[in-house]
Amino acid sequence: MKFAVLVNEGPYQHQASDTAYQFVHAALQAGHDVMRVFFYHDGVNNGTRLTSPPQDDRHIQKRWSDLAAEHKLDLVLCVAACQRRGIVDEDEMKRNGKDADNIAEGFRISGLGQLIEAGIEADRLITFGD
Amino acid sequence: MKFAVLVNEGPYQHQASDTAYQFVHAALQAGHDVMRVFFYHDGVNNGTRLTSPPQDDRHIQKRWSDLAAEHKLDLVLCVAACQRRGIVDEDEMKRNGKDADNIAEGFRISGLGQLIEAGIEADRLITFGD
Amino acid sequence: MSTLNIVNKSPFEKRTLEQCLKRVGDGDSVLLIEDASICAVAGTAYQDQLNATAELTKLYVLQPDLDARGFTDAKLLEPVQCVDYTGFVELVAQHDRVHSWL
Amino acid sequence: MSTLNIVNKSPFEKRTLEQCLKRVGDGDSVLLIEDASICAVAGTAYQDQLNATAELTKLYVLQPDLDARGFTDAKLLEPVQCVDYTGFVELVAQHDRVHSWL
Amino acid sequence: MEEDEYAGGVIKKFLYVNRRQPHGTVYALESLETVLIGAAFDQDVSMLFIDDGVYQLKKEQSPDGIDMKNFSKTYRALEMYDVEKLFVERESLEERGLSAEDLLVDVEVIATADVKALVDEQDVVLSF
Amino acid sequence: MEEDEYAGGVIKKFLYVNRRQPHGTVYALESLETVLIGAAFDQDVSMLFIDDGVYQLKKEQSPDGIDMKNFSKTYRALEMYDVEKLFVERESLEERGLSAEDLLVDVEVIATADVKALVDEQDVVLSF
Repeated sequence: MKFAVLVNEGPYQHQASDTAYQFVHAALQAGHDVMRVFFYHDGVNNGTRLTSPPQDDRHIQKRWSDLAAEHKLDLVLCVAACQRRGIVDEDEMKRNGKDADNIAEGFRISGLGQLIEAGIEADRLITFGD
Repeated sequence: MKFAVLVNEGPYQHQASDTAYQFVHAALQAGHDVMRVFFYHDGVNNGTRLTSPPQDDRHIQKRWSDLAAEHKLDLVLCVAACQRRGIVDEDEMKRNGKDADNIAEGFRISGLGQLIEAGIEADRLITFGD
Repeated sequence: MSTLNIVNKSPFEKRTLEQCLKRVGDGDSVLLIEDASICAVAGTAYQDQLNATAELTKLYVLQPDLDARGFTDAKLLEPVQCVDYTGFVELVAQHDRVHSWL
Repeated sequence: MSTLNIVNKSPFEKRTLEQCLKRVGDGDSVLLIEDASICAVAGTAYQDQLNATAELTKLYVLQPDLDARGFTDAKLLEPVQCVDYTGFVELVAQHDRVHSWL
Repeated sequence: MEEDEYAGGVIKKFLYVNRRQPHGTVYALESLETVLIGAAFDQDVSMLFIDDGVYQLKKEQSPDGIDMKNFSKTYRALEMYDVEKLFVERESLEERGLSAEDLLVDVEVIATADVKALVDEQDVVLSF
Repeated sequence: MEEDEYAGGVIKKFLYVNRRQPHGTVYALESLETVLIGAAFDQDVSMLFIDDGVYQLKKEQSPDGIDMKNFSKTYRALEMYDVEKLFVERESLEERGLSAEDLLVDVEVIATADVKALVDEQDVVLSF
């Protein structure tokens, strides 16, 4: 079955991103297709490479990036939410006149259309949030 | 009177940072001293200079930075919370082997001791959060 | 030794207001801000609970939050007093401590 | 045409559970995850409400969230079934749609 | 005839469930942005306002004092995007001392008992 | 004699109010970090656990399955930091079907009616 996942909260503050990760991991293990994980609202904060969580804690961003690399997952950060929260790739850096980018490996920034498209193309859309 | 303020949520997602800003602004207008604004939990996300909110919306980070410049406000981001969420100054960049920093003008990163100290030294500590 | 209690969530969404109210008493104040501001309006399901609270406790609401939500001209509960941000600052100064119910 | 309803907040903190339960019915399922998992435990103030719901609606709880909160060996409400993340995925596949009550 | 800008040609039923106040969190605004973007895909869209979500449609919002945008006018523009199915739950209005006259758009008022039937028709439920 | 590592010499009464479950949000963990750091300032610290905050002290937490740290053991270490005044509200335990035996540390159980008096003694109330 083809799943799409929506993540509405950032890492650590709420359990939403953790549960979403465990769900996606289990879905892939069970042989399902996860066609996209869309990060909206504070969810875009999962996609910064600048976090350094404590050694004895899970590394939420790295866990997503690793899963994406292993399973060719499409991790999409909503561009409007990124602009409000300071998640920037090279294009956004240039477009908004910023002096640094912070996007993590395996994530890409795109529009809300990607969420609607996921809703249309996937058999099930599952939302994780606060 | 001497106030200290604690902000526990990031910009835009919750109203907490907005209300805290309006409170601090009004306190300064009324002639009070605001000895520190401490940003904890997702509150540290107020301190990134990489946001580009829509033109017709308030610029929450810039508003804090401008207020700090005008009133010599001490805006402190909790270091442990910054590490979990990817808010980085030059020192933290070097210490954690990161390739970019994103801290905004007028903010500094320091330890939780600064919050306790604020609680001791201020006449009133007011918390804004979710 | 009075406490300014701040509630910022709608009682329809979170239980914060009722959790606050059962632990405050004589001399305390409760300030409704952000999403909690709407329960200062007359006619909601929380009106009796707030009117009862007001027998011991002072009730305030942050006017700019009421305005934002479309209740500038609404009838408010009789015991509730409106404050702006300057009034909020004064309330903090007048009480011995602030307890934000998050 | 069944719906998997997901609730992730404690009914002691937010009203999400009661808001969900009054709008579900025959053939629907409710999955308790994260901070909502604790109300699957017998003896809480929500036990009667959940037992009544179970007459029409299937109830599930995410076991890893119960474990995290110290309820691995606790007595659960009789109608509640435990699932792990794999079981969660199966529930999503078995229902026609998912409604997350945020 | 409706346009079909989405190449796939599939038309699904999308329900947006709105349960939060405006302004206190960003969800109402960002949910509305999703609906507007989604309109280009010509899906079968409904919006449901229950619980505190009914406050999103309250007339006379004036967020100047909290320095926020008054996006409530955008609900009036939804018609132009062919988003015409707005449902509001009667019991949610009543608990809050509100009625349909307090709302800035025409809506269909439904009962709590009707919500399940509406949800049961949907392919996708998005809740912010 | 207590040490006084804080140069100012002022001793204030700090109350940490804990009202949330562990794990579902980071507040419980980050509140605990504040208490531990704060211990170096030799203030007069009390911790109050009410509402869902009582779950923070539940025995037998095992968050391996959600890949989180089991920080609940740290509550047992608070004594070493001279944080010894832990208050738990009886009614909060009862609503949840819990009793003091379910908790991993010794606490003083107080009634709802006593909470106001405890708060009234404080200089600073920190609530996460």
